[in-house]
Amino acid sequence: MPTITQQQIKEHGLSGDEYKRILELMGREPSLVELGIFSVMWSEHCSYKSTRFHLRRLPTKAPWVIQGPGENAGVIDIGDGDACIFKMESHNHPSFIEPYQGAATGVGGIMRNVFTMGARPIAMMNALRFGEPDHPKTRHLVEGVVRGIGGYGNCMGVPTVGGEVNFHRSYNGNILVNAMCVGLARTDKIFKSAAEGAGNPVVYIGSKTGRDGIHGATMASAEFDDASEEKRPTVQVGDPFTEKLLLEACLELMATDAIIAIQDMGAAGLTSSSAEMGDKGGSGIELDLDHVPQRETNMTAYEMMLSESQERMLAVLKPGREKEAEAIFRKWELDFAVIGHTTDTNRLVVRHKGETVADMPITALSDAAPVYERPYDRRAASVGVPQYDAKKPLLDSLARILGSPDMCSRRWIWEQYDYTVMADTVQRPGGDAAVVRVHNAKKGLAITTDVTPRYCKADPFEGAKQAVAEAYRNISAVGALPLAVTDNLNFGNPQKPEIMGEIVGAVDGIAEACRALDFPVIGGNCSLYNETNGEGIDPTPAIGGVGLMADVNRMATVAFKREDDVLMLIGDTRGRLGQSIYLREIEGREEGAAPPVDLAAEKKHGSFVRKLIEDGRVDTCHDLSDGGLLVALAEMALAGGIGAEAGVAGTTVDAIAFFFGEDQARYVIATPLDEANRIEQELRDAGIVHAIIGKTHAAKTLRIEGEGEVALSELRKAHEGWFPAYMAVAHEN
Amino acid sequence: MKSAVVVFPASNCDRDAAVALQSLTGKKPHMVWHQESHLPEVDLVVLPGGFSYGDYLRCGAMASQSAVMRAVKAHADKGGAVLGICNGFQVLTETHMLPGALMRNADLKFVCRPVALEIEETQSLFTRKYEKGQRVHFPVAHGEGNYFADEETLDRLEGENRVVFRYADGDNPNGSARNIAGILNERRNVMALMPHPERVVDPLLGGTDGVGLFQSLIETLS
Amino acid sequence: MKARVFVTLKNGVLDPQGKAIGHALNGLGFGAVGEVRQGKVIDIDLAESDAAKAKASLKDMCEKLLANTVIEKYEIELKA
Amino acid sequence: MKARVFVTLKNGVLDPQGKAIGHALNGLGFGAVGEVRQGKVIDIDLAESDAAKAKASLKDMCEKLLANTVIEKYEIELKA
Ligand SMILES: Nc1ncnc2c1ncn2[C@@H]1O[C@H](COP(=O)(O)OP(=O)(O)O)[C@@H](O)[C@H]1O
Ligand SMILES: [Mg+2]
Repeated sequence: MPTITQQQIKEHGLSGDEYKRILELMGREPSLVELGIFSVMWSEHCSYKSTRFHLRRLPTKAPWVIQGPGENAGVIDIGDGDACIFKMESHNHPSFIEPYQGAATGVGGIMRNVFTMGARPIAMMNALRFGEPDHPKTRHLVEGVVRGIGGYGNCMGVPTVGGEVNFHRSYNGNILVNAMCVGLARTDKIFKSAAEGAGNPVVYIGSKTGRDGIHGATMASAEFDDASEEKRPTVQVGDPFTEKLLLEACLELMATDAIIAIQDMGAAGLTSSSAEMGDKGGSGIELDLDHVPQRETNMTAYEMMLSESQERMLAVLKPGREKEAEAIFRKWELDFAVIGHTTDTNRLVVRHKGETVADMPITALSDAAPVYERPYDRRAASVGVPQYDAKKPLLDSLARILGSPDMCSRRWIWEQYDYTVMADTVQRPGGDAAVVRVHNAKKGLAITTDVTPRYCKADPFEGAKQAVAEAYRNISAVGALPLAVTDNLNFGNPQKPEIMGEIVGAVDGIAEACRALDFPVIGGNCSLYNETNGEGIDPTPAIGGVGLMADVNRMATVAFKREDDVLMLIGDTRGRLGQSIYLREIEGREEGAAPPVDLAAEKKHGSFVRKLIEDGRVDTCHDLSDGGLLVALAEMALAGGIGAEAGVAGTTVDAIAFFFGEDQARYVIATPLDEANRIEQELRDAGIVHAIIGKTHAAKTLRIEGEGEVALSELRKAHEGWFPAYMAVAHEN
Repeated sequence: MKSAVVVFPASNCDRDAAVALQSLTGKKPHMVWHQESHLPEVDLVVLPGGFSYGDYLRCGAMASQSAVMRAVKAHADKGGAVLGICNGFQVLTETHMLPGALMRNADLKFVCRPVALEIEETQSLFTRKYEKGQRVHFPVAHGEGNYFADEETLDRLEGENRVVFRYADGDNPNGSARNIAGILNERRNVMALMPHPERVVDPLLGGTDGVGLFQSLIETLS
Repeated sequence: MKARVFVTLKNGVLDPQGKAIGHALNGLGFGAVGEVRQGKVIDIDLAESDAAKAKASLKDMCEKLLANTVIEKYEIELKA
Repeated sequence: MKARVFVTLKNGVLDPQGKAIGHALNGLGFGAVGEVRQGKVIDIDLAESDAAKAKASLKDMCEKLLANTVIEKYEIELKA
């Protein structure tokens, strides 16, 4: 038996205490294979050891929630026997190392999470964060990530319908690539991962196993390739063609009743899928690695258990159904092998070449995995009202903001994604939320991803509330009822109390907002240690939200539709410029208090607007977020090709603050005059602060009282110009 | 009109094509797996869009070798109608049922957006419901739609009025020679185009400009 | 036997990828770079020891699948 | 001077294209075909007559642009 050295323990990312705990649980020294299994199962990624304690505070229940966190993806009931299954996940580190493959495999991974539960994926979203545009790596990363997302999603034939992108120096050394997948299933046909019962066959399906993604450090012994002496790369390459076949084959198998449990092989592949299925089913699992389909020769047990080769699934079948399942996978020309069976021992037993290479209690990998209540320090939130030059010409600033990296059109990105395949995309990228119709039905799903990291940096609690509120608003603004969220918590090193404080603050903020808005969390993902040279990223708790639209024929979009529509601003405008886009882009500072979020107002205003759209009274609506009112008006004008005029409507707020402040819980709607009059009365009755601020007009200009006007063509040039011009410059890889 | 949609491994617009055909003809098309060597009795065979074989090696190359393509060829040889959309166009050029080739887009990027097209030729079973010179908008969604053929072939296509769809001036999304978006074979019963008519048959999804193509087929083949 | 097949575009066929690479190289300061053309190289393990037979079979593969002879030409190289 | 650069996937890196081509060739009846790997070949016209300098410059191009050295390796061949 090998003796485990201090060096090996360290290379496996285990602390001294953790190793002691392993010795206790095992009652002996682990083998190298067992050590590897512990190392991946107890990693932050698989065990959530730093966040699990806090995540318990998130609200996860509602009458429409069928499955909350804990399975491969969350499930909600959307009526008529239909279920919506969705999840968001990060692929940050791999995308920094190799942007194309990192992003592509991120998309593939999240799709498997969704279709392993029986859903056909119907829409993809992505939330991206890159370093500052001038950083030498940024272009290459943007180019590769976008191409990778498109390369995988387009081939799968699933529309990529939206997302968000920010550039900020805090991501120079750690970009964020968060991908979200939304799928549809029938409520009585949802597949889970609990491998209940003993003596059932465990089958391996999909691609062959290679030495992909096995962490370099732990592989020092076998790492060199004899022929070239080159170090084996640990990057995984995606194969969307195989994934498409895997999707169709799995759905075909799922139409039978042969499956007891099924789970995709994601991080820590064979190890985590088998351990989790056994754990959830309260059974044991015995694997014989000799039967694992292998792409390379002489693979060790260690390599096979830790490989992260893509496009693979593990399933437990009802006994006797193997032939039937095999026929399906052969038809789709995929590998299929019975590689083990379930037992009643509650142990994970792994055999290879006639030897038992691992034999461990499954609970040691799940329940007994460490949970840390790490010390945290919630530093004081940034406060204050920032100074600014009140004389700067408003419309010049608008053009500059519309042409800035964070605010310009993302067309360069979304045109590389097939957003119309599946013929159900009723609201395309460019609006507040994307809307995809439920196939063969009248209803649709509204989808958005949101977070404003600069608010979260200034105040993790309010910032996280804001992320949830903005997702709620984006869904309401198209006319859908927000139903549930998935989160993706991207942070720095949790072993630093101030970072842990950001995490705790953000979790509390999400919890409070989701509770107040009836918007439960049904899934999520944590990506910690996003740090380079001791510099962490800005806290980035991305929120992916999904809502239900009863009738996609009654949907609002941001585009102005008619001349002489009245512009109504709903919500209170104080002109808060703290942490605003205006302050950063025009004054060059990120300071002051992040805008506070009044959740009661969010709910009230959102419900009001939604009702107007549902009743078919309003078809033009935009929520206000980054850049405030004037940016929203410009986006509405550009989207519709119709101009408008507006003023401060008798308020005492200074024009710059009025037009660029980022107060929350606000929407702009545009309707013909008589409807506007009725709506105004209803707003008054409901006690909702509002103002008529102007109207759309015949000229193709945006005119602001006392500031003059600017041609839409000029704004469009600024808005559409930045991305293509930026990406046109030659860059190194 | 009876129709069939061929399904290759990783076709992904097969459902979209079937939905459009069913909604316009009232009949469910047959879905034919690429390993079939016989086609059902149909008037129209559609080769749908997608990424057959992942677009690996060359788009459409591996699909062109499938058993079903021999049957499709036989169907066309008997005068049966064949419509190729996007990947279907690539398969048809790889099978040499249509001339030329579809290369990487000139700017090397996948492009998804609505494009303006001009109907060049209405003397065909695919376009008789349109007017000559009519402008329509269909979405494109492809990485390799850059139509290439040698000058002689291009001249011949034009001379024989076999260029059916052209990208409107200034709206060529991929660098195609002479703005060609869709062409006919010599016998005029096989037509393919890169843009997606089946994605514009529902006003909710960005227009109904594609209806004319299916109506033309229905009128001629029923 | 191992074989290497080169599939490259025929002269006169435009090569957007090659052009883009040339452009990017110039942009990165490689001023001496003139025309660039990109093609494919396909390495094949072949269970065939007779060189003539291997070559014939590879030629057949090229004609049937590996090259699109409308736009591409191919070369075959046998190794060890 | 003309140069030819080969860019191929490192050993052990999954090659979905090669895999699919191999599979297709088997399907077409080429039973002797074993593993297939696909790579790129890039032909470059270079206004440089000194072989050593050309080689150094090409190496630089590979590192900076032509190869993705995380997953690919390259070889440089100088011609005439
Ligand atoms: N990475 C991306 N991929 C696709 N679409 C994107 C991406 N980033 C932004 N978009 C789209 O651009 C539009 C504007 O995004 P954003 O300003 O973040 O919207 P909002 O402020 O309403 O949340 C949205 O429709 C969004 O879906
Ligand atoms: Mg919005």
